[in-house]
Amino acid sequence: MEITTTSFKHCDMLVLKGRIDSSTAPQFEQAVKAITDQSRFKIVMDISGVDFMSSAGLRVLVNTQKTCKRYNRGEVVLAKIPANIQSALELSGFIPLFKVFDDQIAAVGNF
Amino acid sequence: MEITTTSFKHCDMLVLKGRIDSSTAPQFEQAVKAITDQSRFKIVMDISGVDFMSSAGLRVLVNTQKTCKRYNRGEVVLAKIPANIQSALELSGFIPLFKVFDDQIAAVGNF
Amino acid sequence: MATMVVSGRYDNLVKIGDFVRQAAQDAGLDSFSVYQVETAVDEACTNIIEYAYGKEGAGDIECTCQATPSQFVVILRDWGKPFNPRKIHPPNLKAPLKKRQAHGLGLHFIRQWMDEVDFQFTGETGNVLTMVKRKEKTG
Amino acid sequence: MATMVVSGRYDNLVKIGDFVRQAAQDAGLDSFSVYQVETAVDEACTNIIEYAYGKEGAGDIECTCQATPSQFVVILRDWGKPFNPRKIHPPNLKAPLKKRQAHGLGLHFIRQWMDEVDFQFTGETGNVLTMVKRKEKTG
Ligand SMILES: Nc1ncnc2c1ncn2[C@@H]1O[C@H](COP(=O)(O)OP(=O)(O)O)[C@@H](O)[C@H]1O
Ligand SMILES: Nc1ncnc2c1ncn2[C@@H]1O[C@H](COP(=O)(O)OP(=O)(O)O)[C@@H](O)[C@H]1O
Repeated sequence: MEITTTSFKHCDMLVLKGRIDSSTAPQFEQAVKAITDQSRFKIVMDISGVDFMSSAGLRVLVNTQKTCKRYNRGEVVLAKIPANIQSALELSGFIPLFKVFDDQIAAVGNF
Repeated sequence: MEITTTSFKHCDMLVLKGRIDSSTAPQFEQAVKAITDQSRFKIVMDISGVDFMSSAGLRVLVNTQKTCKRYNRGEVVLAKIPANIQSALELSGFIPLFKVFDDQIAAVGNF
Repeated sequence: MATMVVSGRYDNLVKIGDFVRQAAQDAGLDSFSVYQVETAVDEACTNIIEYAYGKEGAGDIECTCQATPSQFVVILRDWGKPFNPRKIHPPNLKAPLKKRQAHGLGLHFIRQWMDEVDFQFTGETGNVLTMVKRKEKTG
Repeated sequence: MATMVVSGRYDNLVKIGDFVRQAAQDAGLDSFSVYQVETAVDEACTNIIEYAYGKEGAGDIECTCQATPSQFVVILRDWGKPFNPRKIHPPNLKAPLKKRQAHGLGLHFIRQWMDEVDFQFTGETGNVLTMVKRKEKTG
């Protein structure tokens, strides 16, 4: 998988591409940690380029959301969810846990 | 010309398209006023779709910048400047007056 | 019928995924069904590495795909510890964020996205997980 | 040579712009030169409406384009008030934002972007602005 991180004034954005499974999820977790370690907890994840996400990836999503929402200090929002991953999020009951935006700019502009 | 306005948490964005001359500049001015009338002074102008801008359009740009920067309450930033209009901005000495971003998201994320 | 054997390591998941996706596509499954099968296989293999073998590189995973006109079957075999899947309860999908378990989704995906799921644990032949995806009736 | 006459209204600027752009393109100017000429003509016509006629719909603007192998010439004619362009000084392009004049860029564009600019004010034939853009030497 490929991860690009961009830092904005009020939030950080991760653009994720490729396959997130048990082998690559640690890389995803690292990229998130690099942001939260700076005490930045407003994160946009653009997952439009993710073609596969197993529960290992979903775990990172929900754990990051827990970290970010703690003390009301931030939030993870998702941008551009592919259909298959939308189904996985639904089956996991994760839809209510994340705000979803149609594009990066709406997601970034929400912070 | 066509103008689309999008409102974000910390800023508003105008996406301008077409020809800005003495005939259409008032429309541009109106769109800006609709934002500043709400006491919102952080404005992104995406001018990538503008194919012609006369001094009438440049006038709106600089007047809006004056309004927005007053009392340090905000700023106009530009996104995606076409080459011809870049030359017009240079000839007008306007380049130092505006921050410029390569894309909408960097401009919105800067506020 | 096609079979692939890989060492139980997470970086082999992509190989098994490619293998199963290709077989499922060739069998004529629609693209979402293919995604569901790939997910179920990925989850099951992850569990084999994590729980049956307890670590990476401790044993092999054998993956066999079989297509019939009406269904697509994947059989996964390992030679690790057996377990009792009946004891594993579905995750609570309604819990508030703070109480939400990050674990426990893998078996849920397998059970929900495959039409039949059968675990067999017999000492000699290893542990066998058979998963069936029925084809959509077209017409 | 091509000539167009329009009533001096701002919503006719796009017509004159299209006309001049086409002529300049046909004359073989490079695309940035075409843009410069279109800008100069737009600024000049705006000034004719605003200052020479003092309002919209008060008189006509005649626009003539002429191409030679070495240059492109635009001649604008109006029948409004004459003025003395020598009295108009270039804008201060270095002033800080607060002191920056929003006006005074039009003539600046005309003078900087055209290679020759000539104003003639004679009662009978109206006011004539001749602007020349030289072609790039290719080779
Ligand atoms: N192949 C296996 N061997 C042993 N235990 C397993 C196996 N697969 C699943 N389990 C048990 O089932 C539980 C639920 O698995 P799963 O739903 O994949 O979620 P997770 O791996 O996130 O806990 C695991 O915690 C483990 O105790
Ligand atoms: N055709 C014209 N007739 C009369 N006055 C003109 C004409 N063109 C320009 N001027 C004068 O020159 C000044 C500068 O013009 P210009 O550079 O186009 O800027 P602006 O129109 O923004 O003032 C005008 O304010 C006006 O006084």
